Amino acid sequence: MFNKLINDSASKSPWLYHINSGSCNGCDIELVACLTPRYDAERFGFKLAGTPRHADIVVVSGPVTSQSKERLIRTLAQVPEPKCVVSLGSCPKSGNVFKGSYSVEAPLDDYCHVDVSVAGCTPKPEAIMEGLYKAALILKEKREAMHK
Amino acid sequence: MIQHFPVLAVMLLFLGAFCVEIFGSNNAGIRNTIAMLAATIALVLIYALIKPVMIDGEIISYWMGNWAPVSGYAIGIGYEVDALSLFFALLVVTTFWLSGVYSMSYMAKDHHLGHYYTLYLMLSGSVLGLVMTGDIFNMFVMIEIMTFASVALTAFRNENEGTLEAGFKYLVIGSMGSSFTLTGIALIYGQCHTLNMAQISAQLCTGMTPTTIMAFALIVAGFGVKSYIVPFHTPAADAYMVAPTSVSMIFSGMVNKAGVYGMIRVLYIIFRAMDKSSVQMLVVIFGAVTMFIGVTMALAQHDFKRLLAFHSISQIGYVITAIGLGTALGITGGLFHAMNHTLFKGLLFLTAGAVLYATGTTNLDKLGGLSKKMPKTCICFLIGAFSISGLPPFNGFVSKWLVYQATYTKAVETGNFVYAIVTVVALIVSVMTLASFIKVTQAVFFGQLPAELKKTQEVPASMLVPMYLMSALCVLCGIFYPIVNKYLLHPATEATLNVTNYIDKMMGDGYAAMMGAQNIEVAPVQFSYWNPIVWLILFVIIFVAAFLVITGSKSSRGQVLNPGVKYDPKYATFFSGEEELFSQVGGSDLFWGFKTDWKGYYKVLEGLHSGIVTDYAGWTVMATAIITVCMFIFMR
Amino acid sequence: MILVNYIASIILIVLGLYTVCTKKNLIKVVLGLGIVDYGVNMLIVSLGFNDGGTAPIYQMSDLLNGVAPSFFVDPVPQALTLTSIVIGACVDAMALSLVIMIYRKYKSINADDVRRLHG
Amino acid sequence: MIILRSLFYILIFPGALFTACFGLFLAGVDRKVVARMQHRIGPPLRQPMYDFFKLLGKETIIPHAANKIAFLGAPIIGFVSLALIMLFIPVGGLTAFSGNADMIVILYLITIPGVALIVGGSSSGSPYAGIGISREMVTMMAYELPFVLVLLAVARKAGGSELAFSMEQVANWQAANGNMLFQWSMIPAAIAMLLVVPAEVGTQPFDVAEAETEICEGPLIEYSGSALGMFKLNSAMKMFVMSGLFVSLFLGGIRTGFVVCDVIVFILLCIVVTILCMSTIHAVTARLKIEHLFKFYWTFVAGMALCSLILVWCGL
Amino acid sequence: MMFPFLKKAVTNAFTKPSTEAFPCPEAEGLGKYRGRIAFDGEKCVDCGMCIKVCAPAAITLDREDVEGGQNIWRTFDLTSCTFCATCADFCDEGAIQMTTDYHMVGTKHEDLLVKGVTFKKTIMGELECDTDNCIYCGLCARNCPQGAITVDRTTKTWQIDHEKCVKCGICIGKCPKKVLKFGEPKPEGVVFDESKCVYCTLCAKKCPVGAIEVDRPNKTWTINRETCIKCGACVKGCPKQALSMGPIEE
Repeated sequence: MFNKLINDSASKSPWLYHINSGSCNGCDIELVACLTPRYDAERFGFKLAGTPRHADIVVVSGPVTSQSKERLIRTLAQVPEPKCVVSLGSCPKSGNVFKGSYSVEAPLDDYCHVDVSVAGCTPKPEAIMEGLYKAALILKEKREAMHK
Repeated sequence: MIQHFPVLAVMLLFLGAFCVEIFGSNNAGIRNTIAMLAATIALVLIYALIKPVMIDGEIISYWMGNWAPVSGYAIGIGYEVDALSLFFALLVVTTFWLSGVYSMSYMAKDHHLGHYYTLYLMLSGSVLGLVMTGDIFNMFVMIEIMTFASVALTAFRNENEGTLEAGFKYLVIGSMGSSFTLTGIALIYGQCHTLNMAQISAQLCTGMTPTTIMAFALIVAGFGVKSYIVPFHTPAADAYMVAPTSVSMIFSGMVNKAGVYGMIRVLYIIFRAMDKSSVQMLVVIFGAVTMFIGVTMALAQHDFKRLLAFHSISQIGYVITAIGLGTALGITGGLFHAMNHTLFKGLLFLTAGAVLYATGTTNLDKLGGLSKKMPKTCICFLIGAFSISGLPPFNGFVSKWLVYQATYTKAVETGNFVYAIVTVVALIVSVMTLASFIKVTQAVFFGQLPAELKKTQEVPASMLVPMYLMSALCVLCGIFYPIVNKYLLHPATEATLNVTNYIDKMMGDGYAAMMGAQNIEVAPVQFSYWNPIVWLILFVIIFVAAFLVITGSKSSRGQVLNPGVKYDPKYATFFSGEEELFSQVGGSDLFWGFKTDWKGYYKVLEGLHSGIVTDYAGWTVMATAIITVCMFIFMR
Repeated sequence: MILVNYIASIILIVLGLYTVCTKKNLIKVVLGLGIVDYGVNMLIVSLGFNDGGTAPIYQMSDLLNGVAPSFFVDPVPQALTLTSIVIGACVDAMALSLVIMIYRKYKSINADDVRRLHG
Repeated sequence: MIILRSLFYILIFPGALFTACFGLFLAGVDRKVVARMQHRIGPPLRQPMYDFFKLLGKETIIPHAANKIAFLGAPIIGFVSLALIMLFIPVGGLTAFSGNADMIVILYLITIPGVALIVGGSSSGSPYAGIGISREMVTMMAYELPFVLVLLAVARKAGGSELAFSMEQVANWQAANGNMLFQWSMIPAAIAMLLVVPAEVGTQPFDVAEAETEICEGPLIEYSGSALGMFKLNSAMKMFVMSGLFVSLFLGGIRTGFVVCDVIVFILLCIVVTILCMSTIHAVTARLKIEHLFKFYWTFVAGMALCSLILVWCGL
Repeated sequence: MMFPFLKKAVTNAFTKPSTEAFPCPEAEGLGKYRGRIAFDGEKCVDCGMCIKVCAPAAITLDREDVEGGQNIWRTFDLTSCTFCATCADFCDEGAIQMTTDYHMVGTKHEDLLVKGVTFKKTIMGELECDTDNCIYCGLCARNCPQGAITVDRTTKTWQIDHEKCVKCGICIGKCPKKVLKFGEPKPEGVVFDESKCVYCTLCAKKCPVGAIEVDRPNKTWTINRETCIKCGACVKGCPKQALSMGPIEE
């Protein structure tokens, strides 16, 4: 009924779900730093959600260790459409310094389509905000595509 | 011709019991037909009485062997069916008919069914007789038969765990109660030289001598034991749990109602003690204590039926509190709650029986996720659970609504703060009832299905039919309350308060005036109740509005895969990414916060329920002593 | 004189209640119940006593020649006692059969052991 | 005509639509004020509306372990009962449906959204939800005692000799002799009610049931899409309903000439109450543990309510 | 006090929030923030040190033979880089710089790659002339931009000034008889000047690959040509300028 409104609001209230697949917590702290008063991601409606069911944007940090790979795939499957995946920092995209180790199955792209990747070994909160904002816009396109 | 119906019904049931014992002990066909025939005819006879008694307001009085009273003295045994008796008779008849239908398939697997149906018909006949008799000793004999039948039925499945023990305790406490009643009756007879209730109440108008006060206290204690108020409630909790479910449904629907009927008859009509505020206070305190202890014990239970048993005790507490108030609104609320309790508690026991029949256990920690396997039972259970916790569209809400109004109006009129406390306790108990039924819902019906219960099927139709009937009644009584009030509750309340009419009908006109009996003047029940029909339209309209909002958004809906297949992770339950494993949260690990805060209270309470027969007997004697002492102080 | 009956029945009732409440042996509990019952029966019977009254039976001769019946003892309590005795007997029978089966199942008739349903 | 008027009442003015929109607005105000108190800009006021419509647009996944009817029916039942409560609360002197003793009806209607959340959560078949509903039920038990005491105190104060439990009587009494809040004997009850409101709505310090960090949103764990949208709408409407109840119970005395002004005054008071009791406490406290919450409500808050009941009972 | 932050919260409510409005102004005070890598192809001498020291192996090479030399594409994969700036430290030519640009957000992988090309001429020997076929026409002398060639038709002499010649290869193109060509590239390497050296072993220490051994007591200096990567670190490090890069014999 209110399709135009629904499509618009898809980009205006993106809820994040953060998966830590073996990260050194550098990126995790930076992500949470975005919600602090200084950077305040909540201005754009970003909110950390507790379960993948409530999530729109899944933020993955860490070099996809073999332990967390299976759980990562299952959790990503449980997120309802339309969804975006944002890789935080260099680890998810390439495994960073841990590349080639026995327990790292790094590039996240093998397991899901990464919409936005934010580079930086601990990217700055502004960069994360920029990445999330871009992901929110992608969400809107996905919602319109899904709606047609 | 209408005169003979009450006795005919009772005699028919006893005759049925006798025939079942002779013809049906080995042939199932004959046995079932006789039992159901007797039950149905009794039902029809009692329902036929509604027109004359309830609508025309006439009281049926019937003298056994036509021994009418000679020169003002009642000689024979008289049956007197006024609106109050008929109200309870209807409850009794409906309950045992439904239990009969239910037990057709529920008891099929048991053996010795010949004895079962004999006892079942004896129990029904005795309670029906108790409710309709006008003679006090006849009432005592009916109580005895009721106690025997219930003890035998409790211990029916004697190979199960704990049945013999429950039966023995029930017998000990029950027969102590009956002995008190018998002593009371003896003292009454010593004073009034008659056994007819109407004549006794007429003679007692002049004043209460010490013997009559002692008799009054003992009879009240005796009926207290029969209606399982707190100090006497322990055998009930055990008996309901171990008895076959169709029997525990009769217990909670009929047997404790008989106790309540006895209390009303004694308090209001025979001794007319309810105009004294101190007696009212005593009864209300007993009711409130029963309410509170019943529900707190229920919260700590691990067994489905034992939880329901403690809830019956707490709901009877509601009824006793409402009746103890002495106001017309209180009696209406109490009677309506008794009726509703029979309906939703019967329904809940039937669902418990269905769960027992399908899975073989009622242990809350071993069950879970049955709503997928037994959807119909789950719906009936939810209706029962919501009506017992008093959620608006159902009948529990209306009667609790009346009870709160009654207690708080009483508190304001008499300015007595205790009634305000009782209102608060009643409301808190209602929330705790809701809590314990949420616990059962999560532990038995929702939550996850354990592996060994994979093969459970829905129960056969003949068990479902009574459930549907009762849930329909639950909903209808809630919504069409004004009709129920006009035809059932109003006449019953009038009958309770209008003692002179009761005496005149029985002993011939003018008798009451001659003896100087007068009624308790009570303000008529005045309240307006929001029109349920509007309520219904409200509900439907908004339901449609909400539905539009949901479907309007054209959201695609994930399907539910059949549970057999390896689940696509998208539809698997979220276990923080783990593979789905069985971890049922239910039964004893709910309400953790509440239990830790009340640890001290629960340690004491569970200590008191020690399970030793002599302790229970001790309490019975102690409580009777308390009642007697209070009566002597109050009735002076 | 009648007072003695009442006192005796009260004593019997209290004695019975005492045994039920304190004795741990289930058979003694059943006996206690019996004693309470006998106490009550005695009370009922002694209630109907009229001093100097005879058995409530009409002589055929009195009826024929219209002699006024002699002073009767009140018959109603006697009827009540009959029923009460029968009931007392049934209670004892059932209680003892239950105790026997409890012994067979629990292997003991001490009240402290027969307490699986508690809490 | 009556049907049309009651239809208007049900669907538009104090009923579903008004409560929903104003509830979302109130939730927006709450989030904005909390943000400002944490020294950050905070989301725009219409953020909850965006959340709601976004959730309508998302896919609704029904887990295989869930019982479909209860899973989807629960949010609607919650929505329906919340819409009904508003009909009994006098919005600026105008009550859609009033009858005798409708305070108890309100008391029970307020438990239905809680029960709907619980049934929804337990029907989703997740263990997190199991823990969530256990906490939700304990919270309900916790705030019920003070809530009942406050209602009884107000009813007694407004009732005078003959007692009617109705909101209309409270409204008339307040119209006659000033706000209930300004009676000194009712101040402890007002404070108790102010503490009950956040517990019932489930805002920060008392949202033990939906703790997104510990048990991942408790009962709402398996919900997504439009069903979750309905639940979020329910919690927003609960905010409006509870603050509306507080205003009508304690601040009903301010009465101007016409209805429109009364409604606006009512709305402003609701906003003030929300900011006062929900946002400030949310901004300065952390989440409680469940047994602390229960102990807090049954000792401190219930004590306050009880002492005002006793004061009223002695006729003060 | 029950709510310690109450006063602070209420005062916050009325003061201006401390959030920077998005698109926030460039974060200032970044100072030594290690953001996006800036790679200057020209400065790079393709010594390969950066690749060797890069922990996450974020730097990749691909060589592309181009006429007259080799194009070396060096790509820095920002999504694999830890921004530790070790490569920048090791790059003596300063070809790799870490800027303070933190806007490293990309939807496609290409957005986050930093590429740079260094053209490397093939090192050719000196210009030689095949005197017996040369007809001494003087075309090469006239076209040489640096004027390094002098031709005398009369005395049939052809000289070249090696310092001036930049090996641009123009004269080869002009010569009608195609007699001019570059000679064999003389291998370049570190030239050791016996006189200046004081055997302080500094060069040995500086050499990243450890190609130089210096024996102080018996004053010997040896270099291992294979391992030497001609990075010039020893030349720079030698206090006495005893070492220089230049053609070496062998």
